[in-house]
Amino acid sequence: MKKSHTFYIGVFVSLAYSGVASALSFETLPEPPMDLVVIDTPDDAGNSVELDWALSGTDIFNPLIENASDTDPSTIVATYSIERKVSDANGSELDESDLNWQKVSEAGAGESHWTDRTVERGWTYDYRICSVDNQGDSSTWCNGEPVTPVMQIFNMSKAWLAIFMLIFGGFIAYFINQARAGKPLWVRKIAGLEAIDEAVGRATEMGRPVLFVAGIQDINEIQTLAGLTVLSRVAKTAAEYGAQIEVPTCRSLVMAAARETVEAAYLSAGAPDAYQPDKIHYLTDEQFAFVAGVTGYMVREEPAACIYMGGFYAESLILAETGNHIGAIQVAGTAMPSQLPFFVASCDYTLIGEEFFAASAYLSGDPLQIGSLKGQDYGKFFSVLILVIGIFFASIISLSDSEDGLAVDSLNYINNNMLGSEGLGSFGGGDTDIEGDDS
Amino acid sequence: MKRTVPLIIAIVAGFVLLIANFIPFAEDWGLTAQEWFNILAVGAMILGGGNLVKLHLMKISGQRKGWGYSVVTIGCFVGTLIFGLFKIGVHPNEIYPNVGWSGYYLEGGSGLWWIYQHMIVPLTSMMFAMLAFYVATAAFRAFRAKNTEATLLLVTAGVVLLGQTYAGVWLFEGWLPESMQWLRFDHLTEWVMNIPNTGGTRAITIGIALGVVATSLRILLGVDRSYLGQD
Amino acid sequence: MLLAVAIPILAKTVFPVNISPQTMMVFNAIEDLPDGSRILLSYDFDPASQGELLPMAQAFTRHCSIKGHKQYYMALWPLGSPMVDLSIDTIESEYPNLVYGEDYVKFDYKTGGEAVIRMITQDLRGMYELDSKGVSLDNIPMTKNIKNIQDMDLIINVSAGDPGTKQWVQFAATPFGITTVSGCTGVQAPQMYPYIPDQLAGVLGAIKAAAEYEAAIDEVYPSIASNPKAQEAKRRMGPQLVAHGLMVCLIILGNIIFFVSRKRGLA
Amino acid sequence: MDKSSEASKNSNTLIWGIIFIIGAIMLVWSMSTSRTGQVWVTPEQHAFTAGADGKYSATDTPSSEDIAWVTYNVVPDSELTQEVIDSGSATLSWSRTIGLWLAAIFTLFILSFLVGDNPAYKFAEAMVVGTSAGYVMVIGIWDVFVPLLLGKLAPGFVQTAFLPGMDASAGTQLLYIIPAILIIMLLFQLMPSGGWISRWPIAFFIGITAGYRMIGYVEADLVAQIKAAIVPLWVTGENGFVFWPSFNAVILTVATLSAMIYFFFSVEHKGLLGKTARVGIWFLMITFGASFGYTVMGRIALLAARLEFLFGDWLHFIPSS
Repeated sequence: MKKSHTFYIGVFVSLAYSGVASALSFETLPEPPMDLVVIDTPDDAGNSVELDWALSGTDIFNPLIENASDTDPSTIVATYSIERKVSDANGSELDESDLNWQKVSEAGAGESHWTDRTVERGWTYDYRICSVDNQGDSSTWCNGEPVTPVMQIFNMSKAWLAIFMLIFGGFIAYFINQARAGKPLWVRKIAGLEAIDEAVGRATEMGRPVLFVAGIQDINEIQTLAGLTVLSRVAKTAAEYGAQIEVPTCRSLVMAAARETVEAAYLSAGAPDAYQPDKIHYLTDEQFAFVAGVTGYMVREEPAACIYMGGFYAESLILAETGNHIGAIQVAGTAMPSQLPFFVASCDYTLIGEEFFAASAYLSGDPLQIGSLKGQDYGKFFSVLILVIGIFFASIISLSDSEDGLAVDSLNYINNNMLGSEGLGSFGGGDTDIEGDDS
Repeated sequence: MKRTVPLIIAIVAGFVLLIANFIPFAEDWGLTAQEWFNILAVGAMILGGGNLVKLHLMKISGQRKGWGYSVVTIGCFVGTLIFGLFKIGVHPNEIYPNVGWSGYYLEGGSGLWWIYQHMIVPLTSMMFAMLAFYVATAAFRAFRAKNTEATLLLVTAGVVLLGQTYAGVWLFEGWLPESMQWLRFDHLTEWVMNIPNTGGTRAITIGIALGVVATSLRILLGVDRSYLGQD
Repeated sequence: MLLAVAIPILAKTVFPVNISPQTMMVFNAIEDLPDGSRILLSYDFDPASQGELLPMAQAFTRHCSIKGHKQYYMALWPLGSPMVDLSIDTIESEYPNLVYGEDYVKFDYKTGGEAVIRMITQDLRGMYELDSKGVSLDNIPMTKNIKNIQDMDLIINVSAGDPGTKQWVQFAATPFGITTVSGCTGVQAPQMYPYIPDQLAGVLGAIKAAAEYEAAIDEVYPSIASNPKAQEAKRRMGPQLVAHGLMVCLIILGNIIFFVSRKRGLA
Repeated sequence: MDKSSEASKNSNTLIWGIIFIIGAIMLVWSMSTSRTGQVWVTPEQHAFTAGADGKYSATDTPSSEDIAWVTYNVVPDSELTQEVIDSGSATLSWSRTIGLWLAAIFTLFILSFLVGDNPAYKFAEAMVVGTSAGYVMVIGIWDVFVPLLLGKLAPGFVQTAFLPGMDASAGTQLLYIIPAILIIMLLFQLMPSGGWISRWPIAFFIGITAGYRMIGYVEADLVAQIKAAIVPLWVTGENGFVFWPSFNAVILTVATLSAMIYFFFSVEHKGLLGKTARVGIWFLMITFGASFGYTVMGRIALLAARLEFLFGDWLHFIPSS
């Protein structure tokens, strides 16, 4: 309150001053901006400085002016000119020019903030600002206090982000450790896996082959690896039933890995002789050429079951459509959000996103995969918890229409400190008012 | 040496970037590492070109099926490279007309521009546009309301499809009372996008984010070493 | 499908456009900035997606030019650079009063994707020492005082995939609070909605939103309505209408056949 | 089965035959009435004269010592009248006309895939792969390799040869030898036996990616998303409780929470949890439906743009864009 009071007086005085000045001389000058506050930006490496000022009395964007149209048009502020000089260079050699006032920026009328990102850490700077009207006349200067940008040890505004990283990372690391130590971790059965068995079974009955596509990504992609894990299950079932399996791949490395996988599966099913390596073959790297090859095979051989597990792009649609055309049972799994709709609409069963990874973890029993899955689950649980607490407080506040109290403090802390950028701060501090977000 | 050094490189590089976010002192290290990363990405591009040539040369030398197309591919690759790298048909930069190689490699009328304009643009864009036809055939043959889930999906898709065009407005013009205007397909589409879609996508987004945290962490902790290869 | 798209193109049918609130959010994000604000336009798409995105990108360029905003162009896709050139051509031919280096500038393509975004949020010169004409950033009036893109008032991203809007949200909009709007392909658009309104100030989804955006500009700046090039997306809504109708009919027809044949199969 | 597929193949061929005949008639008709598929250009003179300070400036009256060249601008359809042609100011550009025809033919090659996989399509595809790989490499070298790496290691050379505007005063920056070495190591992957050497740069790549992705996803997709999802379920306006925004807030929250519960794998989906997960999958389906509609819209827009190219720029049925 006090600040704006003095500000009014300031405006008044400067208005009076400019009136006198314009009466005395022929030149009409804009009024200067006021209260230049210069601070070192908190939580940074000491490479920026924040400047704030109060708008000039002849700036038509100044909300304190009641009648903007009454302002003398020749004094209307067009821009603010900001100058800077170095008063202490911390021992470094300087150009002569840096020691004198130099224009560093220009802010438009109505702007009252600027961040100088061109400062050197540890040097001391002086700033001043003036307003300039459309004729190029400038007002008197408004000086700020000298400032020395310094580096902080830790970026406190990100303290909660660091805590969240530790929490989420901690869950995952803990469960990976548990799984590696041999602790059995329970994961629910994935419904889609039964559909795969069923599909392979039907193919056996009909005496037709099973087609398996592990996506079009390379071997280093996590979706391809998950696809290969599912392939191992498919191959094992096929070996047990005596069904024929066909695996075209889009990358040569995926072919090599798929051969190993299938061979191992046939071995464990006790049918190593039934394994035919040339049924697993590399077609081409090119997306559409690959699809042309696969769909050509589908139309010719009419496999009874088509299983797509991996990272797919636009070709998902073509594959699923052709499979549907030949009347095959189709099961798909991918984590590509944009391709899921097409699989869901045209396949008999689809493993959606994480479900696909969960299926792979479930099948492989690999401690890394199961541990991560479990850790992610706890991360999700934690997120839901914060979400529910936040929504609870937000609803309480709007239900009781209260403006302070425990609920408001809690919600403010969650929103501004934990999920915002105000650092650890103090609970109940600050008086930011909240508004309901209706989205 | 073959496995330990890369493992250390990956872990150190990852942690430098992590702490650069929280400790201002390390910011500069993070920037340097990223600059190298961006430069290295060019290496990956060159490697991609090299791999392409290698693959197709092998195909040609083995006279494997379709090797003729590999000749076309390599011919186009080398041709583009020559036109582009030697800036054939490019005039100097107007600010520095005395420096012959200062011009823009894609200047209108130059060799690379010709290849871009008359080969790359029509070929790549038509290839993608073909998907419109598959969408149409799939609509007729594959998208079936087999169960509740698929029905829900198809109904939403239909509403959104119509709501995206004037049809969504036109179908309801004239007979729908003012109080029922929210039923108009374009309004319904907006609601679907803003409410159920936002909620569903948000859940997927959070899930994927946790998945990325898990994968990244496994690399940073050195437990996932699949990128180091088998031997 | 071919005919459904071809006939309306040849017939040149144009349908009225209703502007949705979502499009207005994007429009206002640009409109409400004071004239001469600094805007970073990153065109992260290629010719393969230009059917969906080019009308939108051109509309962004025209809107920024009318408003006299300072436009900083860049591209994170190797084939995105020529897309920026198309916008520069538009500025040169339709807004000859704008001066290169004072009102608009173009940066070259750089490799690294999201790492480039991260880099320029800290240090623009670490990536772009020179503009695309080979002039040092220190000698260009509009870049002289720019340290990094935190100095920008708005980021406009036209995106067809990765790197694209998601990466701009993750590495520029969220950590540094730079206001960002996006125009993206139909495939991506639904995935961007959770970011609205805090992380993204608005999103234009494919050609429909582009048509609405064109209409919004027309309404406020009627002078542009006579420019046929500024009406491209609206014109495309004709084929779009017929094709969407056809799609819905095909789905319904397919399902009728499906149910009829299933009933017969059961009986 | 064979018979029906053969029949459908025959009818397909018939349909395509008709389309091609119609297309050919339209083409002939169009060529006879207008300048279909022709590109006309006007020359533009550029000349630069050296000033006393060694800087060049554009001049309209070039002398023999000046640097000069000619570029050509395309004449738009609307300005291409008989008078312009007769006056000789516009000339037919053969390279651009051939280019336009090639572009149109390549477009049709790709379109021919609708009939089935065929040599024309395969040829076009082989070209796409070659030219785009070449193009990407050219761009990478001129836009990144030269200014960011070569420019740091050999600034003097780069400045005189390619980028006169560059500041070479800092001299060679030896630190950049490290990324240069990493690139060379990466290229060892092309060798049959040196593959392990490329693991160093790949490890660097993977480590950096893991580092920044982790932060980016936690900050933008986890923390900020949770924040965005916190909305009051009870929305009040000026006159107290308002129904629709509250309803929307409830639906939004239910959608988010139930879909998240669907992705819980540590608990069996039974009882209340099972029902919630079921609601979750419904919301996911609506999400996918919306995504489906948007994707279809995008795909059709792509086709419309290509047909506009064929009908406009090439055949001149409609004003070219």
